[in-house]
Parts: sequence; structure tokens; C-alpha cells
Amino acid sequence: MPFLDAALTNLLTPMILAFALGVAAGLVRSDLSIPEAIGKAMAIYLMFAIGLKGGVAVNEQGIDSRLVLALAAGGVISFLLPFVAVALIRLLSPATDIATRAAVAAHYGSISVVTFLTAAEFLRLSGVAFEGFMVAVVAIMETPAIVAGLWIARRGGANPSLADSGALFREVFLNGSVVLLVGTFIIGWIVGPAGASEVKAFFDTPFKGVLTLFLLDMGLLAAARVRGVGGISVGLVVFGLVMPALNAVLGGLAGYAIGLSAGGAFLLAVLAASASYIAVPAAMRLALPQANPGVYITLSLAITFPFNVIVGIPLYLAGVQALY
Amino acid sequence: MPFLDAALTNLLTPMILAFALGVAAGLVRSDLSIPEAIGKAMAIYLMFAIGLKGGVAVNEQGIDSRLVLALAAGGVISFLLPFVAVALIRLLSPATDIATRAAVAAHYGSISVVTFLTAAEFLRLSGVAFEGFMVAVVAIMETPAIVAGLWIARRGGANPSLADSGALFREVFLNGSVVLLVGTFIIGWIVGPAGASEVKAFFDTPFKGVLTLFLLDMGLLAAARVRGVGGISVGLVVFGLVMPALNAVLGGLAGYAIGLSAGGAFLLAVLAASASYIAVPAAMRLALPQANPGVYITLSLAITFPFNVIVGIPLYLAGVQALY
Amino acid sequence: MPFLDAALTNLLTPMILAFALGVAAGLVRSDLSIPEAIGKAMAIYLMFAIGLKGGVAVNEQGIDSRLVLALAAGGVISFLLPFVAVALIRLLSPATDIATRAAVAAHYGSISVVTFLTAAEFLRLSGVAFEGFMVAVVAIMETPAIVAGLWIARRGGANPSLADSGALFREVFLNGSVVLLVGTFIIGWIVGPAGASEVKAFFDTPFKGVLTLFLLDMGLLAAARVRGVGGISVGLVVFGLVMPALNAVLGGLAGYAIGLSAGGAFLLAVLAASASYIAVPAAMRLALPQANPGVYITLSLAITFPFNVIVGIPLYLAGVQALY
Amino acid sequence: MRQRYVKKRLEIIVENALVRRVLSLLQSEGARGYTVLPASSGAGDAGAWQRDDITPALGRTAILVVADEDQALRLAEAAYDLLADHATMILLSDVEVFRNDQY
Amino acid sequence: MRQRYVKKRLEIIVENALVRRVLSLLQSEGARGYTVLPASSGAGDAGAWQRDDITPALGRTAILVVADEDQALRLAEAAYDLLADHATMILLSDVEVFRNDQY
Amino acid sequence: MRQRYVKKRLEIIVENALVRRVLSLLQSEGARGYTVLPASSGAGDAGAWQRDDITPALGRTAILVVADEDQALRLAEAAYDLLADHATMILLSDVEVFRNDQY
Ligand SMILES: Nc1ncnc2c1ncn2[C@@H]1O[C@H](COP(=O)(O)O)[C@@H](O)[C@H]1O
Ligand SMILES: Nc1ncnc2c1ncn2[C@@H]1O[C@H](COP(=O)(O)O)[C@@H](O)[C@H]1O
Ligand SMILES: Nc1ncnc2c1ncn2[C@@H]1O[C@H](COP(=O)(O)O)[C@@H](O)[C@H]1O
Ligand code: NA
Ligand code: NA
Ligand code: NA
Repeated sequence: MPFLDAALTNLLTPMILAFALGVAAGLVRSDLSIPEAIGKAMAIYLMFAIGLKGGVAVNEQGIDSRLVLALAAGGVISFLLPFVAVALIRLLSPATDIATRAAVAAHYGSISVVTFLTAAEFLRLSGVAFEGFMVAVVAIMETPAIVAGLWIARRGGANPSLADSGALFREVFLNGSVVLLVGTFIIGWIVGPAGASEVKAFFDTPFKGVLTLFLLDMGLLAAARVRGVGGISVGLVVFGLVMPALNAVLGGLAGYAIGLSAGGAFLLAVLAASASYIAVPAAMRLALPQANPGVYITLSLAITFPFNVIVGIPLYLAGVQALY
Repeated sequence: MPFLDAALTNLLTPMILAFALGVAAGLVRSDLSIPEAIGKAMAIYLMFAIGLKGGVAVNEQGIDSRLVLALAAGGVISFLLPFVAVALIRLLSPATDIATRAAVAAHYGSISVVTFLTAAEFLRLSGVAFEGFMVAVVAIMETPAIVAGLWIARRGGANPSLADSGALFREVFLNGSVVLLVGTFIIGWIVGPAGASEVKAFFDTPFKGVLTLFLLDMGLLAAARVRGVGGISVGLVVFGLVMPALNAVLGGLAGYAIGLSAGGAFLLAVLAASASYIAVPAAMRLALPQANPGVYITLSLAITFPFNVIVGIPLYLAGVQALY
Repeated sequence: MPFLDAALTNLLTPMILAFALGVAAGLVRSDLSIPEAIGKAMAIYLMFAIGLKGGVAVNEQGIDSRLVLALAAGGVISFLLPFVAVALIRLLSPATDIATRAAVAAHYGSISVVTFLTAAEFLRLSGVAFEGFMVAVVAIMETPAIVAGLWIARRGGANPSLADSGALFREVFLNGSVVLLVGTFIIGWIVGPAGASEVKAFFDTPFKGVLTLFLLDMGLLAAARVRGVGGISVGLVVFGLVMPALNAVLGGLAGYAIGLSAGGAFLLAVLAASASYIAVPAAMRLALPQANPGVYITLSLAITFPFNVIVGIPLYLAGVQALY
Repeated sequence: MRQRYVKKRLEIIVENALVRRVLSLLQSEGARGYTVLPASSGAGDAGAWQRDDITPALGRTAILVVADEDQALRLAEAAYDLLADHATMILLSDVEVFRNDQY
Repeated sequence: MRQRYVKKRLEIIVENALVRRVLSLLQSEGARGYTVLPASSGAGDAGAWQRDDITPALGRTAILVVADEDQALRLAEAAYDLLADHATMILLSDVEVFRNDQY
Repeated sequence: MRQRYVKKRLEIIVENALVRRVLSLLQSEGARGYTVLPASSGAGDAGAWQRDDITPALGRTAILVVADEDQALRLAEAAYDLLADHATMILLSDVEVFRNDQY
């Protein structure tokens, strides 16, 4: 059974085991914790590294129409998925109020960078190539879902506070992750492989180790949210498991349709499947304060993230490979 | 004189010189300091790295009865050394109250991870092999001494606050260092050399450099405690120098007796000789608040740690090698 | 035009582009930021690394009279440049009060370590050798300018608060950067290339990458100060651009005169051209609180630092090479 | 004995995501100064949060403003209006200072 | 002018090692909310400490609770009992709030 | 009900570069204890600052001292004199404690 093999290959990497260790430590309430500044620094490091790498790949491979198609697909997917999500929540958890529903939907349209990174490492481990420009797709998918989510909320009568919408949209579109991913992507594009080799020993060689430590932290933080699961309805928990799989199908098909390689389509599936826990919560606290953060953070961090990282990634790859 | 040579070899590494620089900077009251978050991150990195390495070694070498023997010996030593310590304090500093005596004793039964790391690097530099599973012994020796110390305190009439002893023991046995060492040891065991090679560039190659920076920090922190030495009795200072040497003899003999290699016996000697300054102080503040932290922290950090790292390590190795 | 080529070579490194990214992110008010603890840790890492490297170079190359000459030249330059600076400010911005004038002058006599590092990397990229002991010159140039600045202030009637001058001078001469640079220089000198090779994988191989990340941070911080430019006179802005160029000429000529290599003379030019933003502001807040920090920090960080790093470095090298 | 003046200490504990807005409100309402203090963790009706979390938006920050009673009340009410929908805490108390003109 | 309500501000400065226990005490005593604030360093009868130390246990943290007078006193006394043996500081002061029902 | 004692809470918000001096002043003036709390950012007549800055000297820190009224006023005045030229903020307010002898 090749899928179980793949799942096991994924599971038994230091990365995923570190995540499991973090979850275990968190569940037994150990005082193990990684300082906030270090978590933030690792996130910056990881985004700098992949932005750079993606840009270098584009410098080497040149741009073709697929880059533009992939960016467009990413943007459209991020904007449309919240509509799918909101319908699914209404079905699975009718009692959830409209503001919370819209906020959750926005999270599932947007993406999780770490899920993407874990998936990219899994591709490397599996020897599957992918397009370097997929990093740019990561950046483009962060924010359209926020717009969609707020639009859904307004249509549903949960008035988002858009009084200061200029400020809001600046904060959303210029949030740190987007600026860093786009900026380092451009740097990589400019300097190319020769320039990047200067900093390879820092941004490339130790990359997987940093990701491993980061996943330990993610495990600790996901476990800290597990208690929150008790506070949400069964329907929402089901949503947190079904939505990523459904989104992966949509993302994978879109990637196939626009002519990405199997690796690229898989990454688009993973991006569609993943849910935000940084940029979107911040935007929702600003614009939809009535929505319950206990619901959207718990779903995204304690349910969907572990599901994607442990089960989803090998599953989505098997699915995409069946297509090609 | 091979011992002096060895001592000099130890002394003139960047690691030990960085420790000396830290001490010097601290003593002249320079404002040089390493942020708390960075110190904590380096500690996590170092424990992750050695846990992983130890587990990989066990994966390669297989388990034999010596692993079980070494774990048992470590646990017993950690539990028994506080009884030796408390007797020695009574002898050298009769005026010290019973609570403080018991707390100090607990510190000397437990261990210092950085002392262990410095000793392991010294072994590598000296070309002496040792058993990979010694890392598991580090983890097992952290906590039995706490139980012994509290038992000594209660027997002596200094009632430890064990009202919430369930919480206390969870906090003690699931403290971050123990969970991290054990967890990463298991990860290393599972993934083996092939899996670990994925993250070697992060957890192995730069290891010594991180340890060097960490020792700079230790030097700064030890120096910050030197003023505390003025507040403790001469007898206690003598204790802080004699106890590690005595414990090293006991630890080394135990290692010899259970059939460890010279390197392994030396590391057991170092673990016995080292004193805690993280896990045990936390436990003592919870359960023995009457004990004077000015005494136990100063002894452990400003006297025994520098003694072990500068004089003890080459001395203990010379001693153990004389045995083999 | 070889200068434009060189300027472009400098500009299109990941380091300088990261600085530009930081500036851009700061100017559009993105919430991208690097935690304080990480910035401090990177600064410590960079200083440890170059101190060590400089000491190792001296261990290899031996000391000759040029080391002593360079140290003396550095000290004298740092002490004298404030007098040039204060005259230039009086000329360009007569309305600036004497305390602020003296404080600014002290900043331009002292140095910026990151400017030095960026210049040293530019030399390596350009294949130009330089004397390893230049690191010691960095350390020696940090503080004489402070003494000169306070002397200028007192002479001008702006009474520095020297009540507690013992404390002040200890704080100034034992500030973290100086202690770290000197200390690690000595460590490198002692351990030599063999010893340093133990920690090379941490302090040397990833160096440029850390510098790149640090320059991203510098860009963010420089941009945060740009708003301050509106609050200072045009004369002062002109000063912030003219002074470094003038100081570079003086530094370069001094290096040439004392027989440094072209690379060494260039680095002395860069040190002379650079302005402090860590040690000197601290000293000025203590001893010259009347001086306006909005002026000296803005000049040093938002004007002179970017000027040096982007335009100055290739310019000064072209100038020095014309001399040799 | 140096003369002292009675002022109000206004403290606003607010989600990180809103700090920028509160500070521009304070500025536009004419506050002379403010000090921002970090918080580590907390809990309230809207659930628990901690600074170490991956989601910085849920973290809280304390904003301290010292001002004349009138001004402090005005600032407090403006903050209250701005933050009406948000999980926030606004505190007012008495405080004495030496410099009357600084606030 | 919006109505204000007088409450008590309770501050407990306690060793890091004890924060968890104090928070569960507050919870079990029915506190509606709390905010934890970091401290950098300090000194008292039990000696000096600093946050950057290798031994986090000696560091201190400030716990802030706003509550009705009765409740605040009850919490303060319970904390005092819990921490009787420890080097701690418990402060009570007056504070005004806008939302009467939040505390 | 346990007896409470009225004390003064003295808060000094001061530039990082001056913390050491203020603490030795407090010590030499006989303060029994103090607690130092970090601050993140701020603004006042002397401009804005933030802790993340490259220049730590401009950052601010809050020093908290609880003492008897007399002692607190003496400390406050001494601090005021020491810091006369500096951008600083000194606050005094009322606070109640359980242990009369600790301050
Ligand atoms: N009674 C309280 N005492 C202290 N802090 C509180 C209190 N209530 C709320 N907070 C703080 O304010 C935040 C928001 O409160 P809430 O809207 O009740 O969730 C909490 O997370 C706490 O940090
Ligand atoms: N008078 C005081 N003012 C402010 N903080 C204090 C005072 N006394 C004690 N503290 C704080 O409470 C901690 C424990 O106090 P103590 O039990 O006196 O050592 C000290 O380390 C300080 O952080
Ligand atoms: N009215 C105020 N409220 C709160 N903090 C203030 C106030 N005024 C000044 N500060 C703080 O004290 C520092 C110095 O104040 P200033 O001397 O006015 O620049 C500021 O940067 C703030 O952190
Ligand atoms: Na998604
Ligand atoms: Na021991
Ligand atoms: Na200069």
C-alpha cells in the first residue's frame, strides 16, 4: 500500500515527530515552551528562506504563462473557498452565528505557511519536483479570503467594522508575512543562484532543522488550543476535518487544470487545504470583533493544522498523483 | 604531566574561553547581556541536539543491558547523593538551617546539562569514545534528587509544602528539560542516522558554536552571582568545591562497576559532580520556600559550575582513565 | 565605469537588498518587525564572529608595528573627528544648540559595527585583502569620540552631567560591544585557526546570512526614523551626507599614511565615515540629556547609515584604490 | 516639600491588533504622552490568551496615559466608544505628579 | 458623561514558579478575569532577582485582577494564605471602570 | 478580615540608560525593595521611542516601589532631583498592603 508507506515516511521524519513531541508535551501540561521572540524569528527565517529560494528558482527557470496562471488561480481560490466554507458550516453547525461563520470561512480561504513548508519538504523527500514560483502563490493566497469573509459577513447582516477600512486594508495587505514573502522572492529573483549562494549556508543548509524546531513549537501551541475543542460543536469539528480535504480536491484540480506539474498541483491542493492562524485572526479581531476567536483559532490550529500535517499531506499527494 | 596538558587543552577551547570572557565581563559589571529568550532558545537547541544524537547512537548501537544498568545507576545516584551532601553540609556549615541544607543537597544530587555537554565535547577533543545512551541518563538524573531532598527536609522537621503534591510532582517530572531530552532521544531512536542526517546541518554542525555562546551567557550569569558568595559561610564555599569532587569519585566508580567504557564512566562522574540550577531551584521554591535561594543558587552557579567546567572536567577524566 | 559596476555589485547582494526591503517595509508601515531579543542576539553573534576572526588572523599573521599604528590612528581619529564635525554643524546648521551639536559630533567620531561588516563583505566580494587586526581598531574607535564630545559640550557651556563621572566612564568603556569585540579578539588570538575551526560552522559559515537578516532589521529601524527627518533642518541633513564622505577621506588618508594595505585603508575610511547609534546615544542620554536625541539618532540611523551602506562603501573603495 | 498635583491614570488593556488605532485616537484627542506596557497572558469573558501564542492578534497590551481629570475622562470615553465591540478593559484611578505642565 | 463604578485593583507580585497556582486559585475563587504582566528584575528582603537569569524560578510576575471590593478582598486573602511562606507582594487600590458587570 | 495598611506606590518611568542610577539611589536612600517592569513603547514631549529600537538607550522602564508615605515622598523627591534634566515621569498613588513591616 503505497499511501500507507508515504504516510509513514512523512510521519517518521524528525519534523513531524517534533510536532508530535510538542503536542504530547502540551497535553501533559509540561512547562516546555519556546519564547515568543524565537517563534517569531523562526517564522521570519522560514519565510525569508522560501521566498529567496522561490525567487532564485524563477530566476533560473524563467517566467512562463503558468506563473501568471498559478497566481491568478491562487487568488481566485482564496477568494472563492470562503463561500464553500460558509455553506458547509451552515450545513454542519447551523447554530454558529453569522459573524463567526464568516470569520471561519475567511481562515479556510487563506493559507498556513508552515503547512506549505512541510508539504514542500515531503515532496523533496519523495523526489517529486515542483515549480519554484509556488512561493509567490503562497503570498497571493494570504489575503483575498479576508475580503471574501468580510463580504459574507456584511451580506449576512453581521456588520463588519469597516469605519477605518483604509487602515484595515493597509494592515491586511501589508502584513509582515506578505511583505516578507514577496520581498525575498524579488530578492531571490534579482540575485539569482550566484548571489543566493552567498547566504545559502544560513538560509538553505540548516532550513529543515529550523522547520523541525518550529514544528515543535507548533505542536506546543496546537496542544494549548486542544482544550478549546471542548467548547465548540461536533459539527464544527467535523467541518475542521472535512473542509481541508474538500479544499484540497478543489486546489488539486485547479492546479491540474492550469497545467502545473504534479508537485505544483499538490502544493496548490495543500495551500487550499490549509487554514490561516496569523494574518486572518488579526484581520478578524479588527473588523469582525463579534466573531468568536475561540472557534476559528481552535479549528485552524488544533484541528485542521494537525490533520493536514499528519494525514493530509501524504493523502493529497497520493490523490494528485492518481490524477497525473 | 598529562593532566596539566589536558587541563590546558580544555581551558584553551573557544568554549571555556567564552565562559571566562563572560565571567570577566560580569565581574567588571559591563552591560553585556544575552536576552532571556535567546538563553532559553539556546538551552532548547542544545537539549534537542543531544537528545537526538543520543537516540541516534542507540538506534545504531542497539540496546544492551548496560543501558538499563546505567539508567538504574543514574537514578540511584541522583537519589542517594543528597544524603551524602546533607551530611557534608552539616559537617562543614553546621549553622545552615535544615531547609536550606536539604535544598542544597537536592541540587547536588541532580545535574547540569551544560556541564555534561562541555564534558562530552572534551571527550571528543580527547578522542575518547562514550555510550550514546548517556543522554538518557542525564534525563533520569534530573529529578530523583528532588524527592530525596524533600524527604530529608521533612525528616529534619522543615515541613515541605506538599499540600498540592500532585501538582508538584507533575511539575517536577514533566519539566521542560526532562520532556525535551526524553522526547528528542526517542525521536533520534526512531529516525536513526538516515532521518537525523536531514537535520544534521542544524542540530549537529553548528552545535559547538552554540555551546560556546551559551557558555558566554553562563559566565555572565555566574559572575552576577559572585556577589552572593560574600553572603554565605566559608564552610559552604568549601562544600561547593569538595562535594563535586567527591560525587565525581562516586559516579566514576559506579560507572566502572556497571561496566561502562572509560568515556561513559567519566560522564557519569561529571553528572554526579554537577549541580542543578534550573529544575531543582524551581521545585524548591514551590515546595521548600523557607530554604534560602541565595545559598543554593550561588553554590551551584557561582562555585560548583565554574569549578567543574574549568578544573573538574580534566581532573575527573584523568581520574577515570587511571582506573581503566 | 568601474565605480558604477562596483556600486551595482554592492547593491545587488542579498545583504543590501535585504536592507532595502526593510526600508521599503518600514516606509509603507507594514507590521513586519524583528523582535528586540533577536536583534540583540544577532548583534552579539556578529561581533563575536568578527572578533574571533580578527584574533585568528592576528594569530596567523603575527603582530607588526602596523597593528600598533592602526590602533593609535583609530583612537586619534575617533577623538579628533568630533572637532571637525562640530565645526561643520556650526557652518551648516547654526541654529542647532551646543549640546546637540556636541552630541552629534560624538556620534560621527565613533563607529557603526554593521557598516564595517558590510564593508568587509564588500571587500571579500571584490577580492581585496585586508589586515585581520582591523577588528581591534573597530573596538578602539567606539569611545574616544564620547570623551571628545563631552569636552566640546563643556567648553561650549552645555554642562554635561559628570557628577557621577566614574560610573559614566565605566559604562562607556565597558559597554557590551567593546568588551565583546576585545574579548573575542583575544579568544581568537589565543586559540588560533585550529581552535577556531571547532566553531567555524557556527561563527563563520552562516555569517553572511545572519548579516543579511540583520540588515533587514536595520532597514526597518532606519525607516522608522525617517519620519524624524522632517523634524530636523536641511543643514543637518546635508551634514549627514557630507560628513561621512569627508571623514572617509580623512580615514583613508590616515590608513594610507600609516602603511595599511588598500583594504585596510578602506576599512579605516569606512570606520571614520560611519556614525554610532548604540554606544554613543546611551552615553549622551546619561551625560548630555539636554541634547536632542531626535537629531542625533535620525542623522546617524536614517541618513548616514543608508548613505554609507548604499553609496559610500563602493565610493570609498574606488577612492582608496585610486590612491594605491 | 515639593508641590504635587492630582491627575488621573488611565489604563487601557487592549488586543495587540488594536494598539495602533488606540494610539492614533489618543494622539488625535490631544494626549500629551503615553506609555505602552507588555502583558504576558490573561483571561476574561472572551477566553484566555497568552503572548507566546502563534497568533499575536489575540495578545493584549496595556496603554497608560496620565492626564488631567477632564482630559483623562474624555480620552477614556473616546477609547470606550472605539473599543465598544472589543474585549477590552479601561481603568481610571488617581495619581499624583510633580510636574503639572507635563500632562 | 458615562457612569463609572468603583472597583478594587488587586496586584500580586509572585515568583514565576507559583503563577500557575495563583491563577488556579483565582479561578476556583471565582475571579471573572485576570491579566499577567511580566517583570524584569527586583529586590526585597529575599534578595535580588532578574528575569534574564538562568533560573527562571526566581523571576517574578505581576498578576492583576480588577474586582468588586468584596471579591477583591476575598481573593487577596486567599492569595495571602496560599503564599504565606513565599516572598511575595500583594497590593490593593481603588480603580474606576465603565462596565459594572465585567468584574 | 485581615488588617490592611495604607502605603504609597511610587512609579518612576525612566530611560533604560538611567535605571542603574535610579536603583542605586533607591538603595542608598533606604528603599526596602523595588520591582522593575519593562515597557514597550511610548511618546511624550521628548518624542517617541520603542523597545525594539536598535538604540536601547532610548527605551523606557518602569520602576515600582511601595513604601510608607514619608519614605515614598523622600524617594520621589530624590529621584526627581536625580532626573531633573531627563525625560521621565514620576507617579505617586495610594495602595493597601497586608504586611506592614515589609515596606
Ligand atoms: N477582572 C479582570 N481583571 C484583570 N484583567 C481582566 C479582567 N477582565 C478582563 N481582563 C483582561 O482583559 C481581557 C479581555 O477581557 P474580556 O473581554 O472579559 O475577555 C482579558 O483577557 C484580560 O487580560
Ligand atoms: N517595597 C517594595 N516595592 C516594590 N517591590 C517590592 C517591594 N518589596 C518587595 N518587592 C518585590 O517583591 C519581591 C519579593 O519581596 P521580598 O519578599 O521582600 O524579597 C521583590 O523581589 C520585589 O520584586
Ligand atoms: N502623559 C503621559 N502618560 C503616560 N506616559 C507618559 C506621559 N508623558 C510621558 N510619558 C512617558 O514618559 C516618557 C518621557 O516623557 P517626555 O519627557 O514627555 O518625553 C514618554 O516617552 C512616555 O513613555
Ligand atoms: Na486554505
Ligand atoms: Na549531581
Ligand atoms: Na566615525
